[in-house]
Amino acid sequence: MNLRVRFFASLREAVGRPEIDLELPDGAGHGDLLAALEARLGEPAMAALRAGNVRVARNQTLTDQPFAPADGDEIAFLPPVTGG
Amino acid sequence: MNLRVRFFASLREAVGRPEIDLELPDGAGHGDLLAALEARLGEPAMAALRAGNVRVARNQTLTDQPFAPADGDEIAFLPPVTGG
Amino acid sequence: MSVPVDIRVETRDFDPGAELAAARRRLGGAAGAVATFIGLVRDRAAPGQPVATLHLEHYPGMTENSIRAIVDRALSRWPLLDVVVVHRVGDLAPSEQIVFVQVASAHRAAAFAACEFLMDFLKTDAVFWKREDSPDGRRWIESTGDDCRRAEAWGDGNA
Amino acid sequence: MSVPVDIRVETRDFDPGAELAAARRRLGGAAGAVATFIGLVRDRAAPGQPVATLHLEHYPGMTENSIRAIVDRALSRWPLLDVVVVHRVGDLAPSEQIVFVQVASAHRAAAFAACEFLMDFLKTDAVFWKREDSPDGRRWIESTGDDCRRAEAWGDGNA
Repeated sequence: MNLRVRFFASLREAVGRPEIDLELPDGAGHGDLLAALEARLGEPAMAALRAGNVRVARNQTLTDQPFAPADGDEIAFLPPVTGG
Repeated sequence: MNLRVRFFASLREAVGRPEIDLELPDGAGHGDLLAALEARLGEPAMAALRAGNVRVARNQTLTDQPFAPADGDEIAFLPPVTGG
Repeated sequence: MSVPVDIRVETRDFDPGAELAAARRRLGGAAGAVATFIGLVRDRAAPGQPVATLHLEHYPGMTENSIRAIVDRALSRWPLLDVVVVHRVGDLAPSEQIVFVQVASAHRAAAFAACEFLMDFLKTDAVFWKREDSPDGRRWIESTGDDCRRAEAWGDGNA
Repeated sequence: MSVPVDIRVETRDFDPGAELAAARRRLGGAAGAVATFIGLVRDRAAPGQPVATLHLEHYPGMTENSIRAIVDRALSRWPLLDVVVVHRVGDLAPSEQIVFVQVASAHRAAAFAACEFLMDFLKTDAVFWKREDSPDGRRWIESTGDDCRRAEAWGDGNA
Protein backbone atom coordinates (compact mmCIF):
# COMPACT_ATOMS: atom_id res chain seq x y z
CA MET A 1 0.00 0.00 0.00
CA ASN A 2 1.10 3.57 -0.65
CA LEU A 3 0.76 6.34 1.90
CA ARG A 4 1.64 9.98 2.01
CA VAL A 5 2.90 11.27 5.35
CA ARG A 6 2.85 15.03 6.02
CA PHE A 7 4.57 17.11 8.66
CA PHE A 8 3.50 20.58 9.74
CA ALA A 9 5.08 23.57 11.42
CA SER A 10 7.73 22.62 13.99
CA LEU A 11 7.49 18.97 12.91
CA ARG A 12 8.13 19.91 9.30
CA GLU A 13 11.22 21.72 10.50
CA ALA A 14 12.28 18.76 12.69
CA VAL A 15 11.85 16.32 9.83
CA GLY A 16 13.37 18.68 7.31
CA ARG A 17 10.69 18.23 4.66
CA PRO A 18 6.91 18.74 4.37
CA GLU A 19 6.01 15.20 3.32
CA ILE A 20 7.24 11.81 2.30
CA ASP A 21 5.64 8.93 0.42
CA LEU A 22 5.87 5.49 1.96
CA GLU A 23 5.27 2.09 0.43
CA LEU A 24 4.26 -0.57 2.95
CA PRO A 25 3.46 -4.23 2.38
CA ASP A 26 -0.24 -5.04 2.19
CA GLY A 27 -1.56 -5.83 5.66
CA ALA A 28 1.03 -3.58 7.32
CA GLY A 29 -0.04 -2.26 10.73
CA HIS A 30 0.61 0.88 12.75
CA GLY A 31 3.93 -0.50 14.02
CA ASP A 32 5.09 -1.14 10.49
CA LEU A 33 4.23 2.45 9.57
CA LEU A 34 6.28 3.81 12.46
CA ALA A 35 9.17 1.50 11.67
CA ALA A 36 9.18 2.61 8.03
CA LEU A 37 9.09 6.25 9.12
CA GLU A 38 11.98 5.72 11.51
CA ALA A 39 13.99 4.02 8.78
CA ARG A 40 13.45 7.00 6.50
CA LEU A 41 13.70 9.88 9.01
CA GLY A 42 16.13 8.72 11.70
CA GLU A 43 15.81 8.95 15.44
CA PRO A 44 15.93 12.69 16.20
CA ALA A 45 13.02 13.37 13.85
CA MET A 46 11.08 10.38 15.17
CA ALA A 47 11.47 11.69 18.72
CA ALA A 48 9.74 14.90 17.65
CA LEU A 49 6.89 12.94 16.04
CA ARG A 50 6.45 10.85 19.18
CA ALA A 51 6.12 13.86 21.54
CA GLY A 52 3.08 13.63 23.80
CA ASN A 53 1.43 16.74 22.40
CA VAL A 54 1.64 15.65 18.76
CA ARG A 55 -1.66 14.69 17.20
CA VAL A 56 -2.12 12.52 14.13
CA ALA A 57 -4.67 13.09 11.39
CA ARG A 58 -5.66 10.39 8.98
CA ASN A 59 -7.19 11.74 5.79
CA GLN A 60 -7.59 15.12 7.47
CA THR A 61 -9.42 13.80 10.51
CA LEU A 62 -7.79 13.48 13.91
CA THR A 63 -7.27 9.87 14.83
CA ASP A 64 -6.19 7.89 17.85
CA GLN A 65 -3.13 5.76 17.64
CA PRO A 66 -2.66 2.95 16.91
CA PHE A 67 -4.68 2.71 13.72
CA ALA A 68 -4.48 0.37 10.73
CA PRO A 69 -3.16 2.25 7.69
CA ALA A 70 -4.88 1.71 4.34
CA ASP A 71 -3.77 2.23 0.79
CA GLY A 72 -4.00 5.88 -0.25
CA ASP A 73 -4.05 7.23 3.29
CA GLU A 74 -2.78 10.71 3.98
CA ILE A 75 -1.23 10.65 7.43
CA ALA A 76 -0.33 14.01 9.03
CA PHE A 77 1.66 14.77 12.16
CA LEU A 78 0.39 17.95 13.82
CA PRO A 79 2.03 19.89 16.62
CA PRO A 80 -0.27 21.80 19.06
CA VAL A 81 -2.35 24.33 17.13
CA THR A 82 -2.53 28.09 17.73
CA GLY A 83 -4.95 30.13 15.66
CA GLY A 84 -6.20 33.68 15.80
CA MET B 1 -35.10 86.03 34.61
CA ASN B 2 -35.29 84.49 31.15
CA LEU B 3 -35.36 80.74 30.56
CA ARG B 4 -35.60 78.51 27.55
CA VAL B 5 -37.69 75.36 27.97
CA ARG B 6 -37.22 72.51 25.52
CA PHE B 7 -39.37 69.46 24.81
CA PHE B 8 -38.15 66.30 23.14
CA ALA B 9 -39.68 63.42 21.23
CA SER B 10 -43.16 62.48 22.49
CA LEU B 11 -43.21 65.54 24.75
CA ARG B 12 -42.43 67.83 21.83
CA GLU B 13 -45.38 66.27 20.05
CA ALA B 14 -47.59 66.61 23.14
CA VAL B 15 -46.63 70.26 23.57
CA GLY B 16 -46.80 70.95 19.87
CA ARG B 17 -43.51 72.81 19.67
CA PRO B 18 -39.83 72.10 20.39
CA GLU B 19 -39.21 74.97 22.81
CA ILE B 20 -40.60 78.09 24.42
CA ASP B 21 -38.96 81.05 26.09
CA LEU B 22 -40.25 82.07 29.51
CA GLU B 23 -39.76 85.25 31.46
CA LEU B 24 -40.10 84.81 35.21
CA PRO B 25 -39.79 87.42 37.97
CA ASP B 26 -36.43 87.46 39.72
CA GLY B 27 -36.54 85.12 42.69
CA ALA B 28 -39.12 82.86 41.02
CA GLY B 29 -39.05 79.25 42.25
CA HIS B 30 -39.83 75.88 40.76
CA GLY B 31 -43.56 76.31 41.38
CA ASP B 32 -43.53 79.59 39.51
CA LEU B 33 -41.83 77.90 36.58
CA LEU B 34 -44.48 75.17 36.44
CA ALA B 35 -47.28 77.70 36.78
CA ALA B 36 -45.87 79.77 33.93
CA LEU B 37 -45.53 76.65 31.80
CA GLU B 38 -49.11 75.64 32.52
CA ALA B 39 -50.36 79.10 31.64
CA ARG B 40 -48.58 78.87 28.29
CA LEU B 41 -49.18 75.23 27.40
CA GLY B 42 -52.52 74.30 28.91
CA GLU B 43 -53.45 71.25 30.95
CA PRO B 44 -53.18 68.33 28.48
CA ALA B 45 -49.58 69.24 27.64
CA MET B 46 -48.74 69.79 31.33
CA ALA B 47 -50.09 66.34 32.17
CA ALA B 48 -47.57 64.85 29.69
CA LEU B 49 -44.71 66.85 31.26
CA ARG B 50 -45.73 65.68 34.75
CA ALA B 51 -45.73 61.96 33.88
CA GLY B 52 -43.70 59.86 36.33
CA ASN B 53 -41.16 58.70 33.73
CA VAL B 54 -40.31 62.21 32.49
CA ARG B 55 -36.88 63.46 33.50
CA VAL B 56 -35.79 67.07 33.58
CA ALA B 57 -32.41 68.37 32.50
CA ARG B 58 -31.14 71.74 33.55
CA ASN B 59 -28.42 73.09 31.29
CA GLN B 60 -28.06 69.63 29.76
CA THR B 61 -27.60 67.85 33.10
CA LEU B 62 -30.29 65.70 34.65
CA THR B 63 -31.70 67.36 37.74
CA ASP B 64 -34.05 66.47 40.55
CA GLN B 65 -37.20 68.48 41.02
CA PRO B 66 -37.87 70.87 42.61
CA PHE B 67 -34.92 73.12 41.71
CA ALA B 68 -34.51 76.88 41.78
CA PRO B 69 -34.37 78.25 38.21
CA ALA B 70 -31.75 80.86 37.36
CA ASP B 71 -31.48 83.41 34.60
CA GLY B 72 -30.31 81.89 31.33
CA ASP B 73 -31.23 78.33 32.28
CA GLU B 74 -32.05 75.84 29.58
CA ILE B 75 -34.66 73.48 31.02
CA ALA B 76 -35.48 70.34 29.04
CA PHE B 77 -38.25 67.80 29.52
CA LEU B 78 -37.10 64.34 28.44
CA PRO B 79 -39.24 61.24 27.96
CA PRO B 80 -37.62 57.83 28.60
CA VAL B 81 -34.63 57.35 26.32
CA THR B 82 -34.03 54.50 23.86
CA GLY B 83 -30.76 54.43 21.99
CA GLY B 84 -29.02 51.89 19.80
CA MET C 1 -1.69 58.71 27.97
CA SER C 2 -5.06 59.79 26.66
CA VAL C 3 -7.08 57.23 24.74
CA PRO C 4 -8.50 58.49 21.42
CA VAL C 5 -12.28 58.65 21.73
CA ASP C 6 -14.42 59.63 18.75
CA ILE C 7 -18.12 60.20 19.45
CA ARG C 8 -20.40 61.40 16.69
CA VAL C 9 -24.14 61.82 16.27
CA GLU C 10 -25.00 62.29 12.62
CA THR C 11 -27.82 62.01 10.13
CA ARG C 12 -25.54 60.71 7.38
CA ASP C 13 -24.55 57.07 7.09
CA PHE C 14 -21.23 55.83 8.45
CA ASP C 15 -18.58 53.63 6.87
CA PRO C 16 -17.31 50.91 9.24
CA GLY C 17 -14.39 50.12 6.95
CA ALA C 18 -13.25 53.73 7.04
CA GLU C 19 -13.64 53.84 10.83
CA LEU C 20 -11.42 50.77 11.17
CA ALA C 21 -8.84 52.19 8.79
CA ALA C 22 -8.76 55.46 10.75
CA ALA C 23 -8.37 53.61 14.04
CA ARG C 24 -5.55 51.49 12.64
CA ARG C 25 -3.71 54.66 11.66
CA ARG C 26 -4.08 55.90 15.26
CA LEU C 27 -3.17 52.58 16.86
CA GLY C 28 0.37 51.60 17.66
CA GLY C 29 1.61 48.05 17.53
CA ALA C 30 0.22 47.25 21.00
CA ALA C 31 -3.29 46.68 19.68
CA GLY C 32 -4.12 43.06 18.99
CA ALA C 33 -7.92 43.20 19.02
CA VAL C 34 -10.65 45.35 17.52
CA ALA C 35 -14.24 44.49 18.38
CA THR C 36 -16.97 46.19 16.41
CA PHE C 37 -20.72 46.32 16.55
CA ILE C 38 -23.02 47.54 13.79
CA GLY C 39 -26.69 47.97 14.56
CA LEU C 40 -29.11 47.69 11.63
CA VAL C 41 -32.73 48.75 11.47
CA ARG C 42 -34.84 45.61 11.54
CA ASP C 43 -37.88 45.43 9.33
CA ARG C 44 -40.27 44.64 12.16
CA ALA C 45 -40.54 45.53 15.82
CA ALA C 46 -42.72 42.56 16.69
CA PRO C 47 -43.88 39.57 14.66
CA GLY C 48 -46.35 40.66 12.02
CA GLN C 49 -45.84 44.33 12.74
CA PRO C 50 -44.34 46.11 9.73
CA VAL C 51 -42.13 49.15 10.27
CA ALA C 52 -41.79 51.62 7.46
CA THR C 53 -39.30 54.01 9.04
CA LEU C 54 -37.42 54.46 12.27
CA HIS C 55 -37.18 58.06 13.42
CA LEU C 56 -34.36 58.97 15.81
CA GLU C 57 -34.13 62.17 17.75
CA HIS C 58 -31.41 63.47 20.06
CA TYR C 59 -30.56 66.44 22.27
CA PRO C 60 -27.47 67.98 20.67
CA GLY C 61 -24.76 68.40 23.28
CA MET C 62 -26.44 66.43 26.02
CA THR C 63 -26.59 63.30 23.85
CA GLU C 64 -22.87 63.42 23.06
CA ASN C 65 -22.15 64.00 26.76
CA SER C 66 -24.30 61.02 27.74
CA ILE C 67 -22.30 58.83 25.34
CA ARG C 68 -19.03 60.23 26.65
CA ALA C 69 -20.10 59.31 30.20
CA ILE C 70 -20.73 55.72 29.08
CA VAL C 71 -17.37 55.59 27.28
CA ASP C 72 -15.62 56.95 30.36
CA ARG C 73 -17.08 54.16 32.44
CA ALA C 74 -15.80 51.63 29.91
CA LEU C 75 -12.36 53.27 29.93
CA SER C 76 -12.23 52.97 33.71
CA ARG C 77 -13.04 49.24 33.55
CA TRP C 78 -10.89 48.01 30.66
CA PRO C 79 -7.46 48.89 29.23
CA LEU C 80 -8.74 50.23 25.92
CA LEU C 81 -6.62 51.82 23.19
CA ASP C 82 -9.23 53.44 20.94
CA VAL C 83 -13.00 53.94 21.07
CA VAL C 84 -15.39 55.08 18.34
CA VAL C 85 -19.14 55.52 18.77
CA VAL C 86 -21.27 56.76 15.89
CA HIS C 87 -25.02 57.03 16.28
CA ARG C 88 -27.34 58.13 13.54
CA VAL C 89 -30.40 60.31 13.96
CA GLY C 90 -33.22 61.27 11.63
CA ASP C 91 -35.29 58.91 9.50
CA LEU C 92 -33.88 55.45 8.86
CA ALA C 93 -35.31 52.75 6.61
CA PRO C 94 -35.15 49.03 7.36
CA SER C 95 -31.68 47.49 6.79
CA GLU C 96 -29.98 50.86 7.27
CA GLN C 97 -27.10 51.22 9.71
CA ILE C 98 -28.08 52.95 12.93
CA VAL C 99 -25.24 52.58 15.43
CA PHE C 100 -21.54 51.76 15.32
CA VAL C 101 -19.26 50.91 18.21
CA GLN C 102 -15.59 50.05 17.73
CA VAL C 103 -13.18 49.24 20.54
CA ALA C 104 -9.48 48.43 20.27
CA SER C 105 -7.43 46.81 22.99
CA ALA C 106 -4.31 44.71 23.35
CA HIS C 107 -6.34 41.54 23.86
CA ARG C 108 -9.74 40.38 22.73
CA ALA C 109 -11.39 39.84 26.11
CA ALA C 110 -11.32 43.56 26.93
CA ALA C 111 -12.34 44.58 23.42
CA PHE C 112 -15.36 42.26 23.37
CA ALA C 113 -16.48 43.14 26.88
CA ALA C 114 -16.16 46.89 26.40
CA CYS C 115 -17.94 46.80 23.03
CA GLU C 116 -20.89 44.92 24.53
CA PHE C 117 -20.90 47.17 27.61
CA LEU C 118 -21.05 50.27 25.42
CA MET C 119 -23.95 48.89 23.39
CA ASP C 120 -25.85 47.83 26.50
CA PHE C 121 -25.61 51.31 28.01
CA LEU C 122 -26.23 53.09 24.71
CA LYS C 123 -29.56 51.27 24.76
CA THR C 124 -30.50 52.41 28.25
CA ASP C 125 -28.54 55.56 29.15
CA ALA C 126 -27.73 57.45 25.96
CA VAL C 127 -30.06 60.35 25.23
CA PHE C 128 -31.91 59.20 22.11
CA TRP C 129 -35.55 58.73 21.34
CA LYS C 130 -36.77 56.27 18.76
CA ARG C 131 -40.12 56.33 17.03
CA GLU C 132 -41.46 53.65 14.72
CA ASP C 133 -43.49 55.10 11.87
CA SER C 134 -45.53 52.34 10.25
CA PRO C 135 -48.64 52.27 8.11
CA ASP C 136 -50.48 51.62 11.40
CA GLY C 137 -49.26 54.85 12.98
CA ARG C 138 -46.39 56.24 15.02
CA ARG C 139 -45.15 54.77 18.25
CA TRP C 140 -42.40 56.03 20.55
CA ILE C 141 -40.28 53.15 21.81
CA GLU C 142 -39.04 52.66 25.36
CA SER C 143 -36.09 50.56 26.45
CA THR C 144 -37.16 46.97 26.86
CA GLY C 145 -37.00 45.20 30.17
CA ASP C 146 -34.38 42.97 28.58
CA ASP C 147 -32.25 46.02 27.72
CA CYS C 148 -32.44 47.26 31.31
CA ARG C 149 -31.57 43.85 32.73
CA ARG C 150 -28.55 43.62 30.40
CA ALA C 151 -27.30 47.02 31.53
CA GLU C 152 -27.91 46.23 35.19
CA ALA C 153 -26.02 42.96 34.83
CA TRP C 154 -22.76 44.90 34.47
CA GLY C 155 -23.15 45.83 38.14
CA ASP C 156 -22.03 49.35 37.51
CA GLY C 157 -24.55 50.90 39.86
CA ASN C 158 -25.41 53.41 37.16
CA ALA C 159 -27.99 51.55 35.15
CA MET D 1 -33.13 27.69 5.87
CA SER D 2 -29.40 27.46 5.45
CA VAL D 3 -27.33 30.20 7.04
CA PRO D 4 -24.67 31.70 4.73
CA VAL D 5 -21.24 30.74 6.06
CA ASP D 6 -18.10 32.04 4.40
CA ILE D 7 -14.81 30.54 5.59
CA ARG D 8 -11.56 31.51 3.91
CA VAL D 9 -7.89 30.95 4.63
CA GLU D 10 -5.78 33.28 2.54
CA THR D 11 -2.37 34.87 2.33
CA ARG D 12 -3.75 38.17 1.04
CA ASP D 13 -5.19 40.83 3.33
CA PHE D 14 -8.94 41.12 3.90
CA ASP D 15 -11.22 44.16 3.82
CA PRO D 16 -13.66 44.25 6.77
CA GLY D 17 -15.71 46.99 5.12
CA ALA D 18 -16.19 44.86 2.02
CA GLU D 19 -17.10 41.83 4.16
CA LEU D 20 -19.77 43.85 5.95
CA ALA D 21 -21.13 45.22 2.67
CA ALA D 22 -21.32 41.69 1.24
CA ALA D 23 -23.10 40.39 4.34
CA ARG D 24 -25.59 43.26 4.22
CA ARG D 25 -26.44 42.33 0.64
CA ARG D 26 -27.11 38.76 1.80
CA LEU D 27 -29.05 39.74 4.92
CA GLY D 28 -32.77 40.35 4.92
CA GLY D 29 -34.45 42.86 7.14
CA ALA D 30 -34.49 40.50 10.12
CA ALA D 31 -30.88 41.27 11.00
CA GLY D 32 -30.46 43.93 13.68
CA ALA D 33 -26.95 43.19 14.86
CA VAL D 34 -23.54 42.54 13.33
CA ALA D 35 -20.65 41.82 15.67
CA THR D 36 -17.17 41.81 14.20
CA PHE D 37 -13.72 41.00 15.45
CA ILE D 38 -10.46 41.95 13.78
CA GLY D 39 -7.25 40.48 15.11
CA LEU D 40 -4.07 42.48 14.54
CA VAL D 41 -0.47 41.34 14.85
CA ARG D 42 0.91 42.91 18.01
CA ASP D 43 4.43 44.18 17.95
CA ARG D 44 5.56 42.10 20.89
CA ALA D 45 4.73 38.70 22.32
CA ALA D 46 5.98 39.49 25.80
CA PRO D 47 7.23 42.72 27.39
CA GLY D 48 10.59 43.62 25.95
CA GLN D 49 10.50 40.89 23.35
CA PRO D 50 10.44 42.34 19.84
CA VAL D 51 8.69 40.42 17.06
CA ALA D 52 9.76 41.06 13.53
CA THR D 53 7.29 38.80 11.72
CA LEU D 54 4.54 36.37 12.53
CA HIS D 55 4.53 33.28 10.33
CA LEU D 56 1.26 31.36 10.02
CA GLU D 57 0.93 27.92 8.58
CA HIS D 58 -2.16 25.79 7.91
CA TYR D 59 -3.22 22.40 6.59
CA PRO D 60 -5.29 23.18 3.50
CA GLY D 61 -8.60 21.39 3.70
CA MET D 62 -8.30 20.23 7.28
CA THR D 63 -7.96 23.82 8.52
CA GLU D 64 -11.11 24.98 6.75
CA ASN D 65 -12.92 21.91 8.08
CA SER D 66 -11.77 22.68 11.62
CA ILE D 67 -13.17 26.21 11.31
CA ARG D 68 -16.41 24.88 9.84
CA ALA D 69 -16.78 22.57 12.85
CA ILE D 70 -16.41 25.56 15.20
CA VAL D 71 -18.92 27.57 13.17
CA ASP D 72 -21.37 24.66 13.23
CA ARG D 73 -21.17 24.58 17.02
CA ALA D 74 -21.93 28.31 17.10
CA LEU D 75 -24.86 27.84 14.71
CA SER D 76 -26.30 25.18 16.99
CA ARG D 77 -26.11 27.50 20.01
CA TRP D 78 -27.34 30.84 18.64
CA PRO D 79 -29.88 31.93 16.01
CA LEU D 80 -27.34 33.39 13.58
CA LEU D 81 -28.12 34.84 10.17
CA ASP D 82 -24.68 35.12 8.57
CA VAL D 83 -21.14 34.08 9.52
CA VAL D 84 -17.81 35.04 7.96
CA VAL D 85 -14.42 33.82 9.14
CA VAL D 86 -11.27 34.87 7.31
CA HIS D 87 -7.87 33.78 8.59
CA ARG D 88 -4.62 34.78 7.01
CA VAL D 89 -1.56 32.60 6.62
CA GLY D 90 1.99 33.32 5.55
CA ASP D 91 4.24 36.06 6.88
CA LEU D 92 2.58 38.96 8.70
CA ALA D 93 4.23 42.12 9.98
CA PRO D 94 3.20 43.90 13.21
CA SER D 95 -0.07 45.85 12.88
CA GLU D 96 -1.27 43.69 10.00
CA GLN D 97 -4.70 42.09 10.12
CA ILE D 98 -4.58 38.38 10.89
CA VAL D 99 -8.13 37.17 11.59
CA PHE D 100 -11.64 38.39 10.90
CA VAL D 101 -14.89 37.10 12.38
CA GLN D 102 -18.26 38.61 11.54
CA VAL D 103 -21.58 37.37 12.89
CA ALA D 104 -25.04 38.71 12.11
CA SER D 105 -28.13 38.00 14.16
CA ALA D 106 -31.50 39.54 14.90
CA HIS D 107 -30.31 40.81 18.28
CA ARG D 108 -26.97 41.83 19.67
CA ALA D 109 -26.68 39.31 22.52
CA ALA D 110 -26.41 36.37 20.11
CA ALA D 111 -24.10 38.25 17.74
CA PHE D 112 -21.67 39.23 20.51
CA ALA D 113 -21.69 35.81 22.15
CA ALA D 114 -21.19 33.90 18.92
CA CYS D 115 -18.42 36.23 17.73
CA GLU D 116 -16.50 35.77 20.99
CA PHE D 117 -17.17 32.01 20.97
CA LEU D 118 -15.77 31.72 17.45
CA MET D 119 -12.63 33.66 18.37
CA ASP D 120 -12.09 31.62 21.54
CA PHE D 121 -12.24 28.33 19.63
CA LEU D 122 -10.25 29.63 16.66
CA LYS D 123 -7.48 30.16 19.20
CA THR D 124 -7.61 26.64 20.58
CA ASP D 125 -9.22 24.31 18.01
CA ALA D 126 -8.58 25.69 14.54
CA VAL D 127 -5.69 24.05 12.72
CA PHE D 128 -3.10 26.83 12.50
CA TRP D 129 0.46 27.11 13.64
CA LYS D 130 2.04 30.39 14.50
CA ARG D 131 5.74 31.13 14.62
CA GLU D 132 7.33 34.33 15.85
CA ASP D 133 10.40 35.26 13.86
CA SER D 134 12.38 37.87 15.77
CA PRO D 135 15.97 39.03 15.69
CA ASP D 136 16.47 36.61 18.61
CA GLY D 137 15.33 33.61 16.61
CA ARG D 138 12.23 31.67 15.69
CA ARG D 139 9.73 30.34 18.18
CA TRP D 140 6.59 28.25 17.56
CA ILE D 141 3.75 29.45 19.76
CA GLU D 142 1.33 27.28 21.68
CA SER D 143 -2.14 28.24 22.90
CA THR D 144 -1.88 30.02 26.21
CA GLY D 145 -3.44 28.61 29.33
CA ASP D 146 -5.70 31.67 29.26
CA ASP D 147 -6.88 30.77 25.75
CA CYS D 148 -7.71 27.24 26.84
CA ARG D 149 -9.56 28.44 29.94
CA ARG D 150 -11.62 30.85 27.81
CA ALA D 151 -12.57 28.07 25.42
CA GLU D 152 -13.38 25.66 28.24
CA ALA D 153 -15.56 28.30 29.90
CA TRP D 154 -18.13 27.90 27.11
CA GLY D 155 -18.85 24.46 28.57
CA ASP D 156 -19.10 22.91 25.16
CA GLY D 157 -17.31 19.72 26.11
CA ASN D 158 -15.15 20.05 23.01
CA ALA D 159 -12.41 22.32 24.25
